[in-house]
Amino acid sequence: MTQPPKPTPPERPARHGPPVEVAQEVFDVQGQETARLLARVVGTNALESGGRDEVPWVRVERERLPHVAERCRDDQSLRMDMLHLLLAVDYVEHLEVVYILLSTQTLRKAMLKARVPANDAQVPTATHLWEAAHWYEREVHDLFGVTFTGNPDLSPLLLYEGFEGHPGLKSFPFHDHDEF
Amino acid sequence: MTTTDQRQVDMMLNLGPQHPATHGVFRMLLTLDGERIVDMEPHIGYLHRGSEKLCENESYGQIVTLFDRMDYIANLNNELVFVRAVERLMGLEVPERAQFIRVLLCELNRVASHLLFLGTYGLDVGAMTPVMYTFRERERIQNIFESVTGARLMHNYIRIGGIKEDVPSDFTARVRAALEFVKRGVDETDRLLSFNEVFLLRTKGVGVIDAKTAVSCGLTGPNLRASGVPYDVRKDNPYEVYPYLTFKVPVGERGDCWDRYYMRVLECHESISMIEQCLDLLPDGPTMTQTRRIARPPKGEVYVHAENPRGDIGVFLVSDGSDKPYRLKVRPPSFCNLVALRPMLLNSYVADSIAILGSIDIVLGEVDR
Amino acid sequence: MAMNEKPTQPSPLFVPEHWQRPKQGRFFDTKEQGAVSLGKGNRPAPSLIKSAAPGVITARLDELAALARSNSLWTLTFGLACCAIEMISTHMTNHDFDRYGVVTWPSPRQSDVMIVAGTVVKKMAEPIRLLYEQMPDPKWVIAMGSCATNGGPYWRSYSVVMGVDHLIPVDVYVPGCPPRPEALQDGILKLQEKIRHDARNADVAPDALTETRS
Amino acid sequence: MIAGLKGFLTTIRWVFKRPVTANYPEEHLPVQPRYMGFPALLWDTTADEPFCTGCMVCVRECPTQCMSARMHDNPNFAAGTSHRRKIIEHFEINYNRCILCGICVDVCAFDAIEMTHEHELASYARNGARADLPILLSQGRRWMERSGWRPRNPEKNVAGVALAKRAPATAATKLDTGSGKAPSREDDA
Amino acid sequence: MDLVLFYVIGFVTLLAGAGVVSARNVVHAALFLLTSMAGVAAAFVLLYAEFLALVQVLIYGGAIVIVILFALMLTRHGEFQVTAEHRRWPVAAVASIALFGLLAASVVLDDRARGTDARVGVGINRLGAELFERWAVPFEIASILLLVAMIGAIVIARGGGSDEP
Amino acid sequence: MSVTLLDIVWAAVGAVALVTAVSILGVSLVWLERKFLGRLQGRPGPNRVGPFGLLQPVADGIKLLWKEDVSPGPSAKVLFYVAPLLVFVPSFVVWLTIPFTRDLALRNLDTSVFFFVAFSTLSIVGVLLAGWSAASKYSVLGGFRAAAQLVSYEIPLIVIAITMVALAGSMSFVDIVEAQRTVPYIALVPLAAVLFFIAGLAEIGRTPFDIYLAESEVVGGPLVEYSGAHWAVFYLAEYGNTFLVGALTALLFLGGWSWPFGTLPAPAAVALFLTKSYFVTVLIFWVRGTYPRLRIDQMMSLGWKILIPLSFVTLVTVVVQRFYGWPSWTLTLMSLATLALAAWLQTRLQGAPARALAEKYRRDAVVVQAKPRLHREAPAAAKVEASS
Amino acid sequence: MTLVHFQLLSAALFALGVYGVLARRSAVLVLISIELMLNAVNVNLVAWAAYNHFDKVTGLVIAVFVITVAAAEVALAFAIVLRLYRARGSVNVDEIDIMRG
Repeated sequence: MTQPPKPTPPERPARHGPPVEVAQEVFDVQGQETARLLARVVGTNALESGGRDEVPWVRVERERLPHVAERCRDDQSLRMDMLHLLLAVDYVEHLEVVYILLSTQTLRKAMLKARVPANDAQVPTATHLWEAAHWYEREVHDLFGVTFTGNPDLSPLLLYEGFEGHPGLKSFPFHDHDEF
Repeated sequence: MTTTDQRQVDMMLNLGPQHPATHGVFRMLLTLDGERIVDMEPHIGYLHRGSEKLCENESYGQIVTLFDRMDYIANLNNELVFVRAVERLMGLEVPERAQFIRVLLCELNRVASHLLFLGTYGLDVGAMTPVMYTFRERERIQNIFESVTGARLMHNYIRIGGIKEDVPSDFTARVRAALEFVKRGVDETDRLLSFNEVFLLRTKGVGVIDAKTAVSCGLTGPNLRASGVPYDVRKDNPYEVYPYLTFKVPVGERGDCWDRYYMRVLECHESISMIEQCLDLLPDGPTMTQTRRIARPPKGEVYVHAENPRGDIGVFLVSDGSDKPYRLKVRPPSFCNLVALRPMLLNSYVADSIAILGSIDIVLGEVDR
Repeated sequence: MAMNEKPTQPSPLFVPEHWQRPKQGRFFDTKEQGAVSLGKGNRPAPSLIKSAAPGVITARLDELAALARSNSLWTLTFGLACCAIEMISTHMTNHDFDRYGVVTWPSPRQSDVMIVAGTVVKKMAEPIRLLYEQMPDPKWVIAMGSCATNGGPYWRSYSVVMGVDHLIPVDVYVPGCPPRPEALQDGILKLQEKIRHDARNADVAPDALTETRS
Repeated sequence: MIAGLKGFLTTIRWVFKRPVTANYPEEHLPVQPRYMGFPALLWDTTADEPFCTGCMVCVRECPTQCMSARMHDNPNFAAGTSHRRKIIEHFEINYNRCILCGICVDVCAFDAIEMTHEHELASYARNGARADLPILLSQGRRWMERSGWRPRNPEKNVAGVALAKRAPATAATKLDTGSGKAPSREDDA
Repeated sequence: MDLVLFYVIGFVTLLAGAGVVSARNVVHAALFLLTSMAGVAAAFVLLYAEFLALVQVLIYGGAIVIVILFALMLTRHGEFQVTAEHRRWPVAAVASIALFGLLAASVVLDDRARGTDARVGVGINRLGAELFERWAVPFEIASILLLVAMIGAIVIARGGGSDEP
Repeated sequence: MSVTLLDIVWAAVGAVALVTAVSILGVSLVWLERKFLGRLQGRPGPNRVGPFGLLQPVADGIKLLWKEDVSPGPSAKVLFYVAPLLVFVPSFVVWLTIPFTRDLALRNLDTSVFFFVAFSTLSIVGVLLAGWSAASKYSVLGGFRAAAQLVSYEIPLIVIAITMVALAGSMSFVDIVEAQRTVPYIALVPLAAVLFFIAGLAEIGRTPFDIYLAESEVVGGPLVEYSGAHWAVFYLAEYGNTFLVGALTALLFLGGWSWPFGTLPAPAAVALFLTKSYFVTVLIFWVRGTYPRLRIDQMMSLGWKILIPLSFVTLVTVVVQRFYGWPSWTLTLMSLATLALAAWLQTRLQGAPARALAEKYRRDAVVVQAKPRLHREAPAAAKVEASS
Repeated sequence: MTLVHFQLLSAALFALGVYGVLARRSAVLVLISIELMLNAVNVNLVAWAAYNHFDKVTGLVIAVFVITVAAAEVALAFAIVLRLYRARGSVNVDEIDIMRG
């Protein structure tokens, strides 16, 4: 129960914690069905796929990302009419751009992922598909420096003009000053 | 000489970041033609606190406090969605009593949030009394929160694997007593505002958004339902103990400000009924699973979403197996709702901009995070 | 409530001497202490009345003015984040700020007090300073909550100002996250006390001397 | 128009009711028993020393890092009146930073820290609400007195009980002297 | 005393009038006009025409000046704030001084104007009766004129899109 | 009859007395409003400054006088400082002819109603200039709104005043009040009273017509840049005007200082008159505590499409009734009928559809039926292995 | 104080109006100056009426008509000015030369 006092870990504590478990990826019934449909829609564009619970994911080439998303939107069995979330994850050597799509009609969810090399962070825009994409893309551009080619206005959304760096990145220096 | 609607007399009007009606620090740049809005440019980020980045540097237990402060009107709902994400990643099964208490408190929080909306929306359209009444009833809900969680706003109550501690013994009686008052408060607002002729003038047919645009903008929650899309996470993807509750999901059809307002009035009633059901069903038992004190979810990623008072909140969590998340991304409902502001706003009056913004019910803490 | 009633019996529990330190500088119960160390605060701008009347009268008048000012603190309608909700609560029925004469005005020109309720981020810093400058003298600032005081839970964030006193002078700090409405009311009472105190001791303060001489 | 008249009736009704407002400095709206005000350190009356051993777990777990602590060897342990080897020497909480989350209470294994009801601590200086050890202890003492606080884990943490488990005879006498001691002066009321 | 009042009033009126024609800021000019009108209204009071004075205040103060201000403000102040040079002001000055001289001479030389200082006021009843009996037709015409003017003003001001007037 | 120096001195004294009296009345209204609004909202209102918070407006006033007076940089300074005067002076000049009792008035003009009409329009110039000169977008917007609003609502106000003049057959307030000795005009022409009250609300910019001052839209409108003493002048003028509307309504419709049971001694008469005026102002505050705010275009259309036609209808009915010498209850009947018609139309066209819609939403909500709760059943559905 | 005083006042006001009409460039100012001239006429009319040289009422009635006309004129004129401004972006009378074709 008592934690022996130990110094605050200076770096990511993963390596001196217990051995890292890896979560099992299991689908529920809906997820399996969605995965099947998604696989059919994405077709040969899929590089890799997986998922858990009700949300399957598919990794595609970044250039194909909007295209695949459009097919998901227009497909009659999926009808992913809402861009639920657009985000980026920084795995230091590459970034990953994730679309989470949702259908308000078939109530299915799916993720589309694309790897983006950190030194050439460019993805085609999806603003022509969903209006919501515009702000998401601006935000990701703010925080991760991913350029969405074709987005009409990538000016800073959350950050102010003149902010240097992309704070979402792991490489961004973390503010670490102590008041005491 | 009512020459207020002139052509070609454009003017830029800067609303905010400090403006009494922007619900915090939202800023919009309106291009006016007389009193008519011809263009609008929203500016956010005046409350960008970097929560998501902070989350990567705090342990899972501490992150709950950050989620409290994200949507600072619906704190418990926020806590719940994050905690559920972690629990799902860890594969934890939460005791039923804890689930019921969670849902009960979340619904109470939904009522509190909607009460705040009803009041401040009245304030936005110029009625100064409803806000006083709704806050009075809201205070009762906050008292209950305080007696359960120990805090009025920032509860830090829902923990990974359960809840912090069981509810006090007089909880059921207190909630029932408070609900009576809350019902009265909602009815009072209903009487005072809903069908007031001036209020109808101000909100009917204002800020209309059709279902297609709404979905494309990512509008969720009561705002989307007001446009006629019956999408509700509690119904479509039920979590916790929502499958065991009977409730109605009110759906509008016009998608104007009044519909959005009235959806919330109706949802208040629904939430109250859900709370009563929860009280009836509340089982005995433990409120916490036996877990390690420091949560270390296995490596993997998970997306969990839930119905917040403001819409569909989602948490995308990437864990690398340590006690801190590798990446945490929130789908903030207010952020997406705000995208829909522009289509609603164009070609309306300046005064409408306030009514429309109010009807979307944004919380800047969540928009900017 | 339990917080405010004084125990009639001396407590059976006590802290022995060696756990205690000298009583000065305690921050609880400032009224008991007599000498309150108040911050420097804002000096009122030279007003019309002040320039017309000699110093002795203005000293008395200043106290009158301070009395009036402290009872008519109009706040700027201005909420930043979470604390704003509790600030609104304080204005609402159950706590009713209006009892102290505290009402909100939307325009900085008509307000005396700025309650910084919430996290100040760097993007907001400039507007806040502008607002503060737009307020006419004399003006006061209350930093409400830990975010406004020193960054609070966001103290490590890249975008948060570590306390609003990096931007504008703050008179009263109200701790809490968010402070209960009672705590904010306490803050207002402390501010009133400070205003009166400043006026009473106007001749003590160094800059007040030069002002009356001129 | 009918709706408007209804509204008039709704508002006028309240004129004839008593306001729900509390007149703050004189009255205080009820604070619930579980309310989490600012944390304070508790006092083990059986050993005349704080519960806190300065293990730093709260300091590390605090999201805002508003605390600092230092421990030293406990003289009472040497004297045999306490089971705590180490005891807190210096403890400071910056209440201005505290976000009242209660994590410190959760993580504390010694029942040493508790959220009191104290919350009206407005001050004139940025660090005006810094509480050092004496203040925290007197706060905690006041809290124990008012709330009738009971330790959650007395066998482990209360010196009297813990010692009694080890050597029942000596601890019993200690208990008596500890609780029977008269206060030296009234303060912190 | 009356005479003193008259001089005060006259002085104010004329000063304000001079302000009207010489003000650089057009909004100032409108304000001067308001002052001048108030002076004229006061002169009406001196002439025992209270009703007319009130009409003067109502129409000029309440309507005309507001319309002027409204128009000024709507037509973008940047354009208006400073209307710099007075066009051919020497000519205008000479012309107006000559006109004033002519009028003054004719007035002063006119015997009829010099006699008594007894003024007679007209009661409002009398005025009303006169207006609605003897002057009924012109009155109606005036009201029609007003109506037409109002409609015309609305039509002109609203106008179509970009067509030239 | 010639003006003497003494006259001027007396006029000055009278003016000072009047300004003082009206200021005190206005300041009392500040307290009354805050207190009454507080009670409407279930809170006590100011209660810590003096007994019952009575000294609250005094404290506010002293504070405002001592406050720094900011003039914004780019504004036209002269206009900026003239504007408060232009608002303040007309609102007090109007009081010249308001009789407190039969004999207690600064000037009992024969044309006092017309005097009020003439001078009440002047303050628009001040508001417009205030909005203009501050050179803030909000204030410009507010100034335009104010001018449009005040100009349009002048018309129904004047028409109703003319109606009352026609009813009483005199333009003097004293005569109008004397004519209501037995039956106050509100009983004869309730519609006119309602219209006058509404138009009066708009004239003084009170909820639901506080569009040009709207806090949540134009943050105080024309006054946004004013501070300190200048702002206090506006504030005072606003409350003076509020009381003016109360007093005028009392004079025109509630019988002023008269009551049906004979003549009152002068102090009692003044008290009665003030009571009636306060009653009307409390009504104004009550409206403020109940109603939301209209939008500018809706307010204009309310003014032009409803109030002005209705006020002309009232005028015509009154004139017809007077001309043909019908008994006065016919007037009441006509007036009430018009009022009822308007109310019915409003409910029919606006309230009823909204209620029907609300009922529909309530009825047609999607029902989610509860699953029976099995013991120890996991909420999540059965799981299968991911097939990737 | 005789009629002469008022007539002189009227004459002076009129002359000022004439100066304004001749000298100012802005159409608005020209209109304002015309208002001045109309007022001068009114003063004259009322004065004549008061000093009993006309039929007592006629002067007043005509003054009322003058004010009416002035109001109508202002409304129309400013409508035109607004139109002009929107069409040409200027209200200087010198620049309004569209009639020249």
